[in-house]
Amino acid sequence: MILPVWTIGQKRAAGVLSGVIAAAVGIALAVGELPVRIAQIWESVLGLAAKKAVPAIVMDIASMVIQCSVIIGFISVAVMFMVWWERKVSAHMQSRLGPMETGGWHGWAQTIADAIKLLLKEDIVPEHASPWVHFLAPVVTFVPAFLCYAALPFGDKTISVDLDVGILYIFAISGISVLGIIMAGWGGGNKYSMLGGLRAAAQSVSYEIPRVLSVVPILMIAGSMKLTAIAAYQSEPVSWLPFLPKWFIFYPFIGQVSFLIFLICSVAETNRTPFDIAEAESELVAGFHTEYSGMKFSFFFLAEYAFVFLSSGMTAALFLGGGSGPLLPSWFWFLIKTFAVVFLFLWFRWTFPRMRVDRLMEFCWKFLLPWSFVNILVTGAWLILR
Amino acid sequence: MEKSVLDRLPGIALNMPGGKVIISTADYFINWSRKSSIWPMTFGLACCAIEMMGSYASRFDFDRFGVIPRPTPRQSDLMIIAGTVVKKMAPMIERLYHQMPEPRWVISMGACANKGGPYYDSYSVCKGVDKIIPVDIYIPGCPPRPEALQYGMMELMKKIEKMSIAKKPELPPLSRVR
Amino acid sequence: MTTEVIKIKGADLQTEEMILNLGPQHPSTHGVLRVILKLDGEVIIAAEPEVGYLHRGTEKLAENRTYPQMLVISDRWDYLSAMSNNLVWCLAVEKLLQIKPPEKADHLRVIMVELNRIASHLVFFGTYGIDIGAYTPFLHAFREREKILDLFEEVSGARMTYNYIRIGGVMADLPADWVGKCRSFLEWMKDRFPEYDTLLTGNPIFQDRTKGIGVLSQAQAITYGVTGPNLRGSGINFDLRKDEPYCSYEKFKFDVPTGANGDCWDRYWVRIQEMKESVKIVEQALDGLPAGETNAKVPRILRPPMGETYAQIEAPRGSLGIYTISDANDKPYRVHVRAPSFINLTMLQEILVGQKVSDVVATLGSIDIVLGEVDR
Amino acid sequence: MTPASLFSTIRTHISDIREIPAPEAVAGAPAHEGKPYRDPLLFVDCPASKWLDLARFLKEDPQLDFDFLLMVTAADYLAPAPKMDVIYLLFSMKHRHKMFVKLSVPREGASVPSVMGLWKTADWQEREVYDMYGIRFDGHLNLKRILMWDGFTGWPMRKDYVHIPDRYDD
Repeated sequence: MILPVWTIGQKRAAGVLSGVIAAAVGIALAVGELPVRIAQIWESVLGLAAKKAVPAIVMDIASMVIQCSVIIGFISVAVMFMVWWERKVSAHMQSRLGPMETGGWHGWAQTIADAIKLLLKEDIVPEHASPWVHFLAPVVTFVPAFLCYAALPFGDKTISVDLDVGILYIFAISGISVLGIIMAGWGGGNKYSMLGGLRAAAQSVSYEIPRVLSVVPILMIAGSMKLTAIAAYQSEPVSWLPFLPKWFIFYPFIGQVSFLIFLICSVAETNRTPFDIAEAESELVAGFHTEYSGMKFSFFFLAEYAFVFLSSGMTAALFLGGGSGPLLPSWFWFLIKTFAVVFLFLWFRWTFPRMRVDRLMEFCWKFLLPWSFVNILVTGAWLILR
Repeated sequence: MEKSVLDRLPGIALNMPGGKVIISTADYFINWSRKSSIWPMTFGLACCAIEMMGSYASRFDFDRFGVIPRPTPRQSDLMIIAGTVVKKMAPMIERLYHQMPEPRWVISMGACANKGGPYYDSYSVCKGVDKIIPVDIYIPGCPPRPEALQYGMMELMKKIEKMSIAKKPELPPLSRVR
Repeated sequence: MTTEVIKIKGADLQTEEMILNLGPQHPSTHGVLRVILKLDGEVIIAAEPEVGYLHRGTEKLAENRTYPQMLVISDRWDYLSAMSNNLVWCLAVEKLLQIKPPEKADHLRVIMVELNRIASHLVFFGTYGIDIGAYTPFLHAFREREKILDLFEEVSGARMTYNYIRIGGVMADLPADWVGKCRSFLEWMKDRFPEYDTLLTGNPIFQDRTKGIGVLSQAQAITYGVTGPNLRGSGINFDLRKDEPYCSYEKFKFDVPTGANGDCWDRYWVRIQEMKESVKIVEQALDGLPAGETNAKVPRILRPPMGETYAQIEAPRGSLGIYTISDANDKPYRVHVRAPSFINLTMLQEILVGQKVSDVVATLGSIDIVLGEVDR
Repeated sequence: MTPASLFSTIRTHISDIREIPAPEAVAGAPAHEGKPYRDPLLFVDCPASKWLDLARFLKEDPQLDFDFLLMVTAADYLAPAPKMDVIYLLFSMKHRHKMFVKLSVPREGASVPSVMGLWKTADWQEREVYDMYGIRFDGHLNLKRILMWDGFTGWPMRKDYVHIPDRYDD
């Protein structure tokens, strides 16, 4: 097999790509376990503050404010990157180039231009829309997306609020955003968006159950709902196979089934393509956000990508041993795994057609749900017999 | 309707000493963002629509300039009239134009949309879309090649670059002979 | 399988129907078609397509255009296959003039019409993928279509409105290396078909969305006068290229794909197989390309004798027919275009009853209409 | 079946239809026109009142079996005598033969029985003839304009149609 001769363009692109990867790995190594060190610095600051008799409540508020701003900053940058990344990945999958002109090399500033333009658009409230519902819908969709990141472990000790019921908290809060979609559907006063909203309600409610049930075996094995505990449980290598890390995905039957069900249901929760019947472009014009223009539309846009990042982050934390990995610091490993799963989401979107509403419900209730019960049964049996 | 910050900015900034600089830099960034992310509406009428689809496809990829077609008028800021404007369709086009949010532009693509094209003597064709909505860019050709459409988009970007928040953009006049 | 609406007997649940406009501007109506749907939840009770949003009155214009000028108007009926429109107009006028184009012109016409059929079915394949929700097939189909448009541009100078087939023959002979380029395109196209099968045809979600949806029985197809791939999808083997061979189609060996039970899947599958057949036809036509000049002798100012004629060909969307009455003037007295898309669309109001909203898009896409031809 | 035998079988059932002869060369016609041409098919003229049972016979008779209505259109004549022709082109899927039926109707207030019951394709084609020529089709379930907008007055395809320019025209 003769080695394919690369064109100049491919050589240049390969060079740039390897340069970017080398730079990223270099930064990661240089930074090392930075979040852990920051925690130590913060302890010393607290000690100093205690000497100066600064009331503890002020320090708590300060730490909370810093953590919130770091998370919100990181998420908006990640979402900006993911929007650009999706357009580039989908373009190259479709043998075309994607954004090239905006902001120099491969249009990196494309999402920034989109965001500024959307902020400056006229804000239209349709005449026969109910104004308050129309106004609140993007807020109710957008805020839960950011609340969930409080309990997401970005690495060994880099988690802002280490809840004992981390997983339950994330599932509960991410359930609220469906309410926003239904409000958007009804608030817009448009028949298409109402259809889209009702479809989103039915879909999210039914896919929430197998999603939660697919995580139950992990809780049974790891023994706790704390995400950091689960991550820690997955970090030591398997006893009889030293090089294989004890990630849940490698558990013979239980790991694969729950991973697949969780992945499918996460795609359904975020309304992405095999299940994007809520904003089905070819049937319902633009689904629930038909009547939204400018900034309110960008809220829906950001909420969708924030949920995609959240779901892939949870997949990485629960199944791929978030943060555990040789050599590189834990937060860097977590980002690599999360973006790998995000790539999977993008990949689904540009290859699969859309399922029909009732077939989609049937798939959930008659296929995913029974399999998640079987999975729990097998885990129980395995735990007893072990 | 109450004036937003952007509407009041020129008034305040201009009578400050360095006001001109603020306005021009604000103009630069606003126009740059509007220019590099124009979202047209998926709205094809006739044969020019196939050439428009061709320009979204792989060879003449419109996405290189940040142009993605949006299905609903609410989220689009450009309407490409690609095809023959028939009198039965004219009221719909007017309604769609008025549903689009404010900084909006119109490209009339093809001879039919410009002046009725090969159907100049037909009883049911509107002789030019500028009879019903203000048009910014006219693209000749029947159908114009995808490169022509993209050149028209470049012209629209030049027109957007010249806009300023200080003066209200005046709409091109409707051509009403009768 | 149409899902019947289960009415809860005796319940006082008051649900009234909703009128939904699949309006003139909609991403998947392939142009400016409006379907007024009466919905009960997601199930459709009644559907009434409304056309005329692209009616340019070409039949009235024909009455003050000379015969060669009508070619320009004919390009814009079914703007995805302009070669077929030119061909049917030229056949009608040649019948009136009682002249026969030379052997080579027939071969060139067959090559161009079949290449145009591939291009038109590629657009169907791409837009049908978008209707069902997969965006990537559209881009790949248009990549192949651009290669065909390059070939047409070399021959006729235009991408979509060719005027290549003229009354009495063709515009000009092939450029020098055109046959080589055409053969390389055919080779490229042959190994694209397995790629399409893996991308869309073999996709279980796609099959689930199209199998058993929008079933058109053979009796319905005949009473609705449906022709073309929609008719063959229902299992009736009727192809004008075989039944009434025009411009030397009888010389080429190709078979006519027919579906089994007339649902969206069969109509889609028939069109994909037709593309493969067209590749075969173009190859045979290229091999047997005779020498000789490409135009019959046609008078400068065309004045066909009195009379009327009906010429029809197998266009990509069905049997496209032209009925012309001439009164020995240089302008036709009356021209009527039997547009296959206009007639195939009539069946929509019966098939859609009982389906879901997402099936409307699948069924409408599978009928593959072009609004320029529906409204003329 | 050849046009002649076709005509004879129809004649036996429905008496008062007339075969339209093919046009011969007019004596004074200039030389280069050549012989007038018409498709070698059967052209039958039938009075509007008899059309429905002729149509039913053509469709149901096993020997003829015209189950496919290819085309419905009309033509407007002013010159020799002001009349309008409604033209039907029938085709048989089984026997693969074709036939034209012409109904000549007066230009004002003409009405023709609708064959929508026999061939469903006639639904839209008759609506188009009504929209363009103003010929009413009795028994049509949904006879309203199909190509022009509802508020349009006048019948565009008639030879004597005068177009009143409105705000969309130059």
